Amino acid sequence: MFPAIPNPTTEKSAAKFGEKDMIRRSASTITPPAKRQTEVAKLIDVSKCIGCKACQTACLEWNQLTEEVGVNVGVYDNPHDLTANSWTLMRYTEYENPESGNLEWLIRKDGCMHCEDPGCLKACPSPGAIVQYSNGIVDFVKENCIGCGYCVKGCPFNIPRISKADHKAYKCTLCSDRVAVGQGPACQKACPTQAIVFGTKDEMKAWAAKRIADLKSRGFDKAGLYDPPGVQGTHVMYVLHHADKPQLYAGLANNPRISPLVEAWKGVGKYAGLALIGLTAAAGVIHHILQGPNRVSKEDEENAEKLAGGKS
Amino acid sequence: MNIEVSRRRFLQLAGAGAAGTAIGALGFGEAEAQVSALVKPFRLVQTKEARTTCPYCAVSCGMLAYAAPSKTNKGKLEVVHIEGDADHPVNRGTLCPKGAAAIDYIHSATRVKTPMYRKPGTAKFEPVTWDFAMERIAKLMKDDRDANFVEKNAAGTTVNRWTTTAFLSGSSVTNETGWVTYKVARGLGLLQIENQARI
Amino acid sequence: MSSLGPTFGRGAMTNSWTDIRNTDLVLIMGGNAAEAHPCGFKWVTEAKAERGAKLMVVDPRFTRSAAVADHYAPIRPGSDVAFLSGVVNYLLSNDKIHKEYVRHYTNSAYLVKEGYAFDEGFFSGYDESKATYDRSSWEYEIGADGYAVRDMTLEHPRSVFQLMKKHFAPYTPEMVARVSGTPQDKFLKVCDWIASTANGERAMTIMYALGWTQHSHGAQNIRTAAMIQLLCGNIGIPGGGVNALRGHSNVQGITDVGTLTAAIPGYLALPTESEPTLESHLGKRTFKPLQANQTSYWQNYRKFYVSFLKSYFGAKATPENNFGYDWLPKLDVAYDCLRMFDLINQGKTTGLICQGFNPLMAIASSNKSAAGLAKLKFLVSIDPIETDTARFWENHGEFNDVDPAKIQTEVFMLPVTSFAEEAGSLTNSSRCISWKWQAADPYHDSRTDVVILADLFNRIRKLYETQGGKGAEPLMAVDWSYKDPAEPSADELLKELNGKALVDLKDASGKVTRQAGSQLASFGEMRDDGSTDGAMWIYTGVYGPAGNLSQRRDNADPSGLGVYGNWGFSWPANRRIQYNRASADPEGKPWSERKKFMFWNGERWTGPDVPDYVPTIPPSQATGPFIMNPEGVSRLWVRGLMADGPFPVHYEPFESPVTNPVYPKLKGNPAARVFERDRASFGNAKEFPIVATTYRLVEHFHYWTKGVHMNAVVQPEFFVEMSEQLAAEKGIKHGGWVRVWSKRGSVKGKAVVTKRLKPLTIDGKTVHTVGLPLNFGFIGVARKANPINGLTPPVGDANSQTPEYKAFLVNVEPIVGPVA
Amino acid sequence: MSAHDRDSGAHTRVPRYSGSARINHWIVAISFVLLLLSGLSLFHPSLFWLSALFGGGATVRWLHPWIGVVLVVGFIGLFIRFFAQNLPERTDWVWLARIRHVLSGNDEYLPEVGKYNAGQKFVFWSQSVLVAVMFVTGVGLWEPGLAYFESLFGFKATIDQLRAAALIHAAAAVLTITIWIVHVYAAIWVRGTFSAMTRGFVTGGWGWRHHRKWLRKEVDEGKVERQNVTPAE
Repeated sequence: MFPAIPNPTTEKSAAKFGEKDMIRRSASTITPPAKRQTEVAKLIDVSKCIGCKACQTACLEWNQLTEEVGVNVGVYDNPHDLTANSWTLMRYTEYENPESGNLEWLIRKDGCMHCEDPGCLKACPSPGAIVQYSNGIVDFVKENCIGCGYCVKGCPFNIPRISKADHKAYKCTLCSDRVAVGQGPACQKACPTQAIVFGTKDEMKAWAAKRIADLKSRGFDKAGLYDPPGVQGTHVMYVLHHADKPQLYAGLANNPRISPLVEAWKGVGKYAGLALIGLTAAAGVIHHILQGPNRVSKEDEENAEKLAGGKS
Repeated sequence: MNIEVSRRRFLQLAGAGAAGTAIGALGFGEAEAQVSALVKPFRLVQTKEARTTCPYCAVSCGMLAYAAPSKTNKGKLEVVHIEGDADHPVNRGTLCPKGAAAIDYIHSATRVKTPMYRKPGTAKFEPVTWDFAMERIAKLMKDDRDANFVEKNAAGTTVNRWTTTAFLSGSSVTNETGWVTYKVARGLGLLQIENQARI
Repeated sequence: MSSLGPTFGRGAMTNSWTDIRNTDLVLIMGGNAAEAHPCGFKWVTEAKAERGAKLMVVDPRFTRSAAVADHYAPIRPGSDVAFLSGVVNYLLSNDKIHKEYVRHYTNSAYLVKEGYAFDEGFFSGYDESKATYDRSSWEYEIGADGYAVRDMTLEHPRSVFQLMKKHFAPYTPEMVARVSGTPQDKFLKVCDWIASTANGERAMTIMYALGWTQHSHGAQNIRTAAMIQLLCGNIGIPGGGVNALRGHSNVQGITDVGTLTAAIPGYLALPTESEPTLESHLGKRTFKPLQANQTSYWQNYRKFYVSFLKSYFGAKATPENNFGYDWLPKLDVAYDCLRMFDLINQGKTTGLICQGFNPLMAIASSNKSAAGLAKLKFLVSIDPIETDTARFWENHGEFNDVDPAKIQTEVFMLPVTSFAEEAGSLTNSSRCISWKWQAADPYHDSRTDVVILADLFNRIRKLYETQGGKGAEPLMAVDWSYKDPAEPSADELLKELNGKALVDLKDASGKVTRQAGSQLASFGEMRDDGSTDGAMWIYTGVYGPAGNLSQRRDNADPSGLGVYGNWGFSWPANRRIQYNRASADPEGKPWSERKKFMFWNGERWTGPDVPDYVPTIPPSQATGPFIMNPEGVSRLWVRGLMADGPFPVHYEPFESPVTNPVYPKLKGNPAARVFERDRASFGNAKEFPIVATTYRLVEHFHYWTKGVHMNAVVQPEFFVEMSEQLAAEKGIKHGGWVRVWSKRGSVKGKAVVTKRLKPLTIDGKTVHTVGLPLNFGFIGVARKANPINGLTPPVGDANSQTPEYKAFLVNVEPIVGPVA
Repeated sequence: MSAHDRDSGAHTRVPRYSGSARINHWIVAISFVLLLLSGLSLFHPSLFWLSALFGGGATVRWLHPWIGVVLVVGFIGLFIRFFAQNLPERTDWVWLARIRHVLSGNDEYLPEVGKYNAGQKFVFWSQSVLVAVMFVTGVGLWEPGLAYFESLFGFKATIDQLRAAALIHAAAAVLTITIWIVHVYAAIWVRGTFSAMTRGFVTGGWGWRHHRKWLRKEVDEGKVERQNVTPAE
């Protein structure tokens, strides 16, 4: 059993991280702190998950979110997608394993992965609306959010959602308010089977290794850790029985990276675009300097008058 | 970032005292005034913690309930958050989707707030006083008991039973409530007493 | 519970939640622990992760328990006895049993008396006209010494062991496949894994719940499982046991307290009218040992009974008036909930009080219940939330189509405090009593149950005092001398349950062992002369001289075996694993180092737990580990203790798609509880070819959480689960609307078409199963639905009277959904 | 009238755009500039300060799409008005082949041009396409708007489509701005052009020099007005 994090205190205590620990800030250039905090991570062991949705209700409860009562559409996934109020969601996949002939019910808790290289932050045009702390938490700052939705497109996992009520972007905060006082996220605390554990990223990797060894002993040869290098690793990681096929798990990205489209848009595109605009304008100026204005001459007017005169 | 991972061994008799202590002494005003620039302030600061038990299944998970003065029910403490008790040996701080949402049970839209009475043949409940409700129920029960109580059966054996009123007892009430229920129901001579154990 | 008692002596979860971590193999069958008890299920995942334990799930549906299992085997609802009997046959015919355990700790060596017989599915003594058995032939042969005769070689043809071999022989893997639809390879894998624990080295735990109890032969399902565990030697050892995962947070405690028709707290019996005197009642129950040197703990029945009467009637209970025995109501018949609702439906019961109970939803055949409720004179609902029952008279369109004007019932809804607004103790499924503290003030005008019931009781007594009336004497005799009669405190009440010395208690030498007024430390101190009280002997010790032990919160676990001996208080006597003497061999040595638990250290029994045994009895006395039973051993063959037979038999559900393939003459459990009036309400396989089973979802708790917003969010609406094959056959679309109907009622909902349900081949014929979650109704914030028990049949188990919710027949069709 | 007109001694003027066409054009033009400013503020962090012109990023977020809608509606008006005159002709290819002379201002080496030359037609058609593209992709980026269009047309955009939309919207924006610069510059460089969109008239000489075929047609239709007096501005 992964040791339980002690119960919270109701005494006031200093936050363990804050503004000074910011390493990235959207649409801003900042100087990161000299020393990074120990990186934290949440490990989701899909092989231990019973799909009970305790993480979902714990998330709603702690974050005081009110989600709508929906309908059943023939599946267990409710709500049907992440929303501005549902920051985490169980996604269920029925998979008939062709090798073993067994049915497998793959249940993945979806939510923000807290990427080391966050696409949302990269896409965000609003200074300080998205921040990344040196412990790895990527958080949205409501006050600075303009609700443009670029983070949604920037995210390689399609996680943020824009609220219809206040037009701000929302996603899992990794319960930054809990982590700041030494607690784990609400979902982690609730998870009945410890399919979600929380600690330093190194601890989580070591714990995952133990889980993977157990899965391999049960015939899941391809069991492994999902900590995708395409986004330089994540602070929410999965243990998967079929780490070679992440897409089995309700379309988890096989090799997530910030979409080349987004990279093009927010990387080279920005500069190329501005350059093209600038060059065009410059060309006009140069052309004007070299060529001078294209004036209508007296003869032109006379010819016109003549033409008009001849006809009228 | 320092996560204390050692398991805390808890002292016996460590629950909080009874509810209803002076609310002002808890200093909520200060907590509300505190505004943090980026990371939200921890919302359990200066709430009152009590160790309770989940009302749902028979794992009977240990819960921590945090209470603060109610905004809608003036002068009363109400639960503002519930999470698992990490010291509890069975659930170790975890809760299932029901336990983790138990606060919505307390504040359920269908929670009964005041005694309600439905007159025969009418189509609605109306609020009544406790006194009216209890007096009326006592009267209805006494009338039925007087009419149907059997002191001796046909064979002349003393049987002291009342078989025309039934009592379905809850299985999520405390043992102490169960005992009072037993005493009252059996004391009246009821035989039709059941709980959820059978179903 | 009515099967574990006859087998082991006590009817409760044998081991504890935390003990599950010690197991090597888990069988989840007749339950769905991951969904119904997620936080207890954690210990299964823990055993898997830390010990390499394997998990097997046998279920009609591929559940969320199956999602994390190492092996899943499908089964047809209602065929569990056949499956488990197949396992028994496998163990016996392949000689894969824990021989020494079976020889010494079970009644395998006992000889059954001449006259006992089993033929074509019927045991000797069946009376078809009464649909009951005369159980007199189901007894041991008694020797000249007054003890039961044994053959320790187990060779005697009338030994339980030989009878058992013969009895289970028909249940071959082929037969199991025919009856249960389980493919042979999947079945044999289960057998093989179970057999791997039939030694002292490895342990298996069985976790079950209502998937086994809610059948017309529910108790026999559990009996068969208990037999498997005994054959493997898995009772009384860490990581073993037959673990009944109970439903409500205090259903164990409330069962202990005995708010049941025929109970007195602590599993004592309410007298029947055939027991006119205290002696006539006690005489039948003070069991003498059936073997030399046996504990036969029920010999102390009278001490517990008298102590109860002293608590109940207080000073008014005297030796002269038989401690008030006459005042107790006497049963003419047991009024279980099916009978209760039959009487309500007949208009014979005129008043109903529901305390945290929603019978319109919970009792089988809701239409019958609804018609009954409308005949009541008054209905009182004492519940924190509104129930469908409390609003049964209200029109909710197609979901509750009634005319309020025609319903003359007076209805009261009394607001009661929620769990967080009161203090007191609860007993979890593994018998551990722990205290909860009040967290908040009562919500609005709500009051605690105790205040409401005390108020009611005091008012009624006052009416009798002032106006007089029938039966006033027994009513006034009940002791109510609480400090505040209007509000007895939880502390006072738990003390009353525990019991105290009423006079100075002295030992044989005359030394005072317990002063008058002092709380009792153990039920061993109880006396039958009225010098002690104590409302519930099994809880004695929880509030002894050392204080309220249910408040203990020391979670130290020095043995590392998940015992937690100083957390709360586990009845009886703070024992965490029942029958734990069986964790050692007859010489008192652990069966193996790996399974070391309780053992004889040369002077006494010791180990991490409290011995479930007299700690000073040496192994040489051959006192059996099952101290409640007069045999001292557990029972593979339960004598006359069960209504439908001493051995399990495969009975088809009352509504079944096939004729019983094992015993074609049997039509359902011959001793099951059916009211004659209800016989017409059973459907046949021609009209209703599809098997249905009901269950709860992990997102909901029974009928409570449909009123809980967050739970309604994560599972908002009733649905019907079915296989892709059935959907294709019926032209049902994934997510489309369907109607499901039985002979008794009809419901509609969305179709969840899934690979997790597969048609099975039963006796050569394709049988489909649909799954119906039960958590929805017409009151609450989740989407409205018809009560699912509108479909279920009014038939009860022969022993527990539990209705058959888990296997019945329906038909299904696609429909056009309501415009919404 | 500009100094240039006076210098050239124009005595004829030709109506080029009606009042409604000019209003239409300026609605589009103003929308365009607002879109450009608001769009650029979200395009690159170094331009985020532009959002202050609108009252902050959040305002930009909701305002930009609505301005876009205004532009699209306006542009449709322009399109309907002008598309017939922007249909390609054979002479356009000659004009394009002689683009060197165009850039040098040697109009005399160019074929006679109708109301629009090939360059103007290029601007017209490319902006028409780009406006359409910007609109469709813009809807993809428009949070509340997207949901409306999705329910209107009964589809659900995938996240990859939305990502592509973001890229295409940005790329199209760059192109449209570039072409807009060409358009504005051409109006500046070719003196005498502005009055077409301000007062609605050009001088006959302007027509003779740049759009002689059009001028001939206007003359034939008797639309050319004589001006005997030098305007007094």
